[in-house]
Amino acid sequence: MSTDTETREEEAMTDETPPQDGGAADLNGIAPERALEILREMLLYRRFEEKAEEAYAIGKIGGFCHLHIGQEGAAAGSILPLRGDDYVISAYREHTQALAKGVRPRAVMAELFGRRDGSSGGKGGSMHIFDVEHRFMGGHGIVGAQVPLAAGFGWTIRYREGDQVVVCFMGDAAVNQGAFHEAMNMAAVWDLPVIFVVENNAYGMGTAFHRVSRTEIHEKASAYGIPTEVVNGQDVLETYRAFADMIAKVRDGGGPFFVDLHTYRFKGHSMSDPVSGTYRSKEEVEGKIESADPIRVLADRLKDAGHLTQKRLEEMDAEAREMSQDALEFADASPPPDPEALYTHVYAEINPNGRLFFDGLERPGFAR
Amino acid sequence: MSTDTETREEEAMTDETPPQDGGAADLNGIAPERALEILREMLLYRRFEEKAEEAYAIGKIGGFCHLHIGQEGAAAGSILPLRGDDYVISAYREHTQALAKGVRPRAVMAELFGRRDGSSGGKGGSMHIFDVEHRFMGGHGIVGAQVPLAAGFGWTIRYREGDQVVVCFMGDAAVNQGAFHEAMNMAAVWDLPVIFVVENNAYGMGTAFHRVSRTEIHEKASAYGIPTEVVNGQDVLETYRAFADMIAKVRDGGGPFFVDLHTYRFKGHSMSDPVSGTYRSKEEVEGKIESADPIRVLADRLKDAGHLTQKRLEEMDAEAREMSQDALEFADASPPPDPEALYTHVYAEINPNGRLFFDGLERPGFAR
Amino acid sequence: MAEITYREALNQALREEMARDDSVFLMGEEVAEYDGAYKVSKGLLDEFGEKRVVDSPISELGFAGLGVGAAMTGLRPVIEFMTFNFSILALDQVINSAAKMYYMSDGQISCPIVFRGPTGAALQLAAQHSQACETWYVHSPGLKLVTPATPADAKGLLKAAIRDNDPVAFMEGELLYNFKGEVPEDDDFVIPLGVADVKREGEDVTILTHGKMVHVALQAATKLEKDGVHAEVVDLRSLRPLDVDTILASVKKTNRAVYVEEGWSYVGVGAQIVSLIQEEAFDHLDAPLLRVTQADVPMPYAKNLERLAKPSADRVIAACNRVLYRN
Amino acid sequence: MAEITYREALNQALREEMARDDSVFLMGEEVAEYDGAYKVSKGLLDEFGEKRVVDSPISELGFAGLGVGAAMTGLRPVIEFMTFNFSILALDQVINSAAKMYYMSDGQISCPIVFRGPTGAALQLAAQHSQACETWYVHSPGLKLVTPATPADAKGLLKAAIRDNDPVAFMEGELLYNFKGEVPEDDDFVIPLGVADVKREGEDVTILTHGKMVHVALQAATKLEKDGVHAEVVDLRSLRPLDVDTILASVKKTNRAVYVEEGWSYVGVGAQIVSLIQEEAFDHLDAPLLRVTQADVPMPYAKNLERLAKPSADRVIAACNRVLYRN
Ligand SMILES: Cc1ncc(C[n+]2csc(CCOP(=O)(O)OP(=O)(O)O)c2C)c(N)n1
Ligand SMILES: Cc1ncc(C[n+]2csc(CCOP(=O)(O)OP(=O)(O)O)c2C)c(N)n1
Ligand SMILES: [Mg+2]
Ligand SMILES: [Mg+2]
Repeated sequence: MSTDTETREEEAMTDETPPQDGGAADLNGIAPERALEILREMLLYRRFEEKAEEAYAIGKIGGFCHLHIGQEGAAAGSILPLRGDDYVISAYREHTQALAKGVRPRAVMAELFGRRDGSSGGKGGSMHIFDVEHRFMGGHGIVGAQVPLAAGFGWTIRYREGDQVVVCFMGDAAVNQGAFHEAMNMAAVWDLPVIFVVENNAYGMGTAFHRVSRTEIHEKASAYGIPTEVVNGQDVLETYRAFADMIAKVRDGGGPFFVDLHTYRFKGHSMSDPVSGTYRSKEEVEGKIESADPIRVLADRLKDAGHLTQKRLEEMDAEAREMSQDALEFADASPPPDPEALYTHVYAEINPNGRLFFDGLERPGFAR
Repeated sequence: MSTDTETREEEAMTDETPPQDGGAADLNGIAPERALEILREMLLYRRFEEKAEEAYAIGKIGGFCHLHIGQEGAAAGSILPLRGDDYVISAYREHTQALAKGVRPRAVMAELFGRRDGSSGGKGGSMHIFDVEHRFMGGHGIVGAQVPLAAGFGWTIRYREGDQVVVCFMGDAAVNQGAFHEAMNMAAVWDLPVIFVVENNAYGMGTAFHRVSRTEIHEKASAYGIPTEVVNGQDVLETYRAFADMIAKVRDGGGPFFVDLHTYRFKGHSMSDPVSGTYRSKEEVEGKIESADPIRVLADRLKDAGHLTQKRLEEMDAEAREMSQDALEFADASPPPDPEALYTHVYAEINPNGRLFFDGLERPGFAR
Repeated sequence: MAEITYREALNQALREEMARDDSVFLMGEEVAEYDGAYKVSKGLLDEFGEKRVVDSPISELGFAGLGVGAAMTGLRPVIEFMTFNFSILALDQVINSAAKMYYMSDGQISCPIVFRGPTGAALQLAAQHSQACETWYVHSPGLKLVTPATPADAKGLLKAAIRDNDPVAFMEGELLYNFKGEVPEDDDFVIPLGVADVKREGEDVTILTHGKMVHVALQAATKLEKDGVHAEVVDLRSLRPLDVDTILASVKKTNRAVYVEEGWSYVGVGAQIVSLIQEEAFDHLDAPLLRVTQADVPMPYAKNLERLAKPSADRVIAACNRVLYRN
Repeated sequence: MAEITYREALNQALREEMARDDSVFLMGEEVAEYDGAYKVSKGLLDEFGEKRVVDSPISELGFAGLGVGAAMTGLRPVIEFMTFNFSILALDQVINSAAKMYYMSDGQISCPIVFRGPTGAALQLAAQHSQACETWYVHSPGLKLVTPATPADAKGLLKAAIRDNDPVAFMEGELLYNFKGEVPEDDDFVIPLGVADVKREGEDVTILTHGKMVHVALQAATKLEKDGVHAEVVDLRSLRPLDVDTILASVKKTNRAVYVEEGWSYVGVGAQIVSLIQEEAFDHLDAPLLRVTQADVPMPYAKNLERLAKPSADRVIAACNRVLYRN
């Protein structure tokens, strides 16, 4: 959640040259302090979304709301190694990714509430979190549509000869979209600095991936010649290590990468969908929660390596709950957008001549 | 060009069990008589399109006209092994494919002329040849759009538990379309009886394939798990053999295939484009015409194997020229469509209630 | 007559037509195992099996095209778009393949296919999930477009759409699925395309509309009644074919009309209807024809903004008062 | 002033804007090595290099989306569609990404991108290559749409479109590329969006139109002149923003108008303009507003049928005579 470019830069450095002391060796070469920060982050994501869940239940949040609970390792491990000026873009299951990129919990929660202080002023909602200051580029609702956009970010970086990296998230079901195919091919042809990440949670809504594909996710980049990695997203340190290394390569001009990031959704597809049902059994879900909760996995590794006590864990968790509660209260206290906001930001340029709006509605302060 | 289902069926059989006599061994296991028929076919395609070229030059044919000259082996080798009730669908470079599937030369030429006796009554033109009797399903102008349609034909066959096969042609540039990707995936998931054939002539208009892809055509099906074959389309017997075998497998439920069919376009992209230029050199084109003319290649093989004399070849060629001339004269004599035809066949069902047309034009014989 | 929901009415129509004609099949995202994202296809997988009720990958362009290919070769596909918002990805196959196939082939190949799903906004789904897609579908000849507002219309019109020999876009409403109404039980209850329905009679002003907005129009008419204004509410039901006679008859009676639609104004359906009325009933008009549409903005998420963006009964009443020169 | 072709005018506009602003680049099929399918980008590769003049794969949805992403991050892409017919494949990125980004992000991310290429029919290109795509692009707020008819307008408006901070669809005409006309040589010749141009003055009837049809309208006006009818031809030039003042001023002068467009009638651009005029100039109309459009059929290939399908000067004249109650 840190937003300071320099810090992140240093962090990235550290990651590339892991200290050999302090049991880093047991932690995929990640410094214990850093591993503890990662734990703190994931606790925040979890508690934050639990708050969102409560708020949705009592109607404070509306529309679709897709929780990331169970997939926090995928977000923390892939985004925390990035620099502040790197880009992240995602689909509609993006709350925790926004937090990971540095968007303030208050701004995200207020957006879920549809309030004035939300990251998109309440206009975007759960599926459209944007924060350009932190280079979090949304929040997109059309499955697969963010993939060509990510290629475009990479295009700009190459065009401007920058060294930023783009991380583009999509779900496993998105690989069956033409947009994915066209964008992957262009990214390969033009060596774009983009890491295409499939958060492979094995299901698209109620459809198991193997029912809509004869091959595995990690085979989907073979037609483009993009190097592919398979990563266990439920082990955040493994994920962090893999991404820190990939990011370094892409930053040095290593071109695009494709990642089959194995993870699992602990909740329903959206708040209005069942957690389990015909498409996956209660047992399957419970088994995963039991064996592959990314927070538990990390906590255990840190405990085993002697870097974490149960007491410290509970303190950290309490802080996460506090921050989430704070975000909730902030959001709840934030007023709804001004009615005038309905008409703002449709066009970036209101041309002095001609009419742009045809609904016949009065636009306070908008000639046209 | 034979249109008799039975004959074609037998032919297919023959292909599956090649006679060991008559030097068939030298001819990829294809009976000499059959090889001669194939030669006759290709001569027709060539002479037919040369006539079209002349007609275009003097304005008898308008719009876009994409010649297949140089690629006749790809059409003959892949379509002649089919049965009359098998389906063929293609893009806009489809004249010879239509002839191969049995569409009458007169009907195709009249369509190019935009006349009443054309296969689409003059409404479709060069890019939209349709002949449902011969299961030639067009003739499509949007690059890649025919690929999902072909999957749909395969779907119907599976749905009706038929044993027909679909051959779907596309150009090398079409593999970069999302429609290709989505259709290939579905064909694999549902085991559809479709052979997806890329007529790989190395260029999409003025763009060399390697400029828009990091991988080869034959790698494009790997993400779907569809078996792939690479075939030399300039050697029609090799092509025929490969397709006869594939068709038999697909007919027996072997599911979809993907073919990287190497060929070469001897003319410009369309009649309005240069044969060579910045994108390919005059030398390259002349070299190919010299070394890889599918008609010459076949004629030489037949001569070497003692099944063809120069005299016989010239007789066959004369017949082909005659048929093409006949088609040309027929087309030229065919009247333009009736003005009323403008309004026919917009809808298959003119509902008794309500208005379907809003242009305010008088429709002789069309209440609405 | 039985009172059932719009969702059940659609489900019955699908079930009956699939039972009646084995060339009819349903394909789309989540339509089989999941019973449909909005449960419209509940139970159909069990009844007809996975050959005829098919879960597709998320490949709108691909499965729309596959459906067109199946229709070209003799089947009658019903392609469900989870919502029409996503169908913009498939528009090429709808416009360039489905709508033109019969003409390009000079009548050799027809394309009897139904594209169905919800159009327009639900509640707080924001900009990308709240579009009314009528304009993109109705512009092109070769296509038909149907927009039922009630359970009875949903059932009768879906059966007609499936039996029609042309490509038909069938646009439902997420907020209508739970709406209840009387529906004839007769197995052959079919409502022909191209017949508008006067949902409420009146002689002072005509409110023309389609789909979800029929209910907003009826609310407005009820309120206007209290003011002594008798509004006639004409539900077009099918936008192409379009029941021009009923539209003109009503306008010639009231001499004034307002078009209400969920979508945007510029080249909205109302623009066409207004253009048609002023051309064919010019001398009968006592006031300009007005339109009530969504605000000219992408749909915002915030509840208060979304409410402001959508056409409301109050805005319809205001428009009616304007054409009646009342205030 | 120099007389150049519409093609050269576009080429100059691209060259000048690329020289002026290094964030401008051109991407599309065959735009670089091939100089463009219609040679609009002739010489630009040599002048600006392959970094800024880029041949794309045939991936309309993909490169339109890539362009939007580049615009979101500070560049000013000019995306060429070889023709707008193919852009239907890209419409999702235009409508759901480009047009909505600024609103969904509450003004954080603008999208200064130009989508350009020919729209409408050329000669005998048949159903899939002859569509006027205005309706699909103009319906959605967040987009702007420009349709130049002359070399001067092509140059001045393309420069304005590239400098505009919103997504702009810029629709040209294949049959216009060789059309010659006077164009100011001034490097800063920019025509602001939203200003219509009265291409011919008259007081008897207003012919409203845009794009290629401007020339058909002018032909009709010339013929009408011989009959003593003085038609005013108003070229809207930009459909969104729309110069409503000029439209209304002309109609209030002539009291009658005809809209001529290349595309289909149902929810065509003309429907919107008619709806707007009758609402805002109702009392000034002495006759119904009429429209001349393409026949309601997919474009046929045969020369004679294609000619019948397209709007002609004679059909425009007939419509003018009708609104003038002459025969
Ligand atoms: C183009 C498109 N089609 C359909 C939908 C509806 N939809 C939203 S999410 C979803 C499933 C996506 O699954 P996946 O890509 O695996 O992501 P996950 O939800 O598992 O994170 C579907 C079908 C959509 N938003 N966009
Ligand atoms: C979607 C789409 N984009 C662009 C075009 C214009 N176009 C027609 S043919 C062509 C090149 C296709 O090349 P290829 O697929 O290799 O087939 P070939 O012409 O070599 O047979 C292009 C770009 C089109 N018809 N459709
Ligand atoms: Mg998933
Ligand atoms: Mg090619």
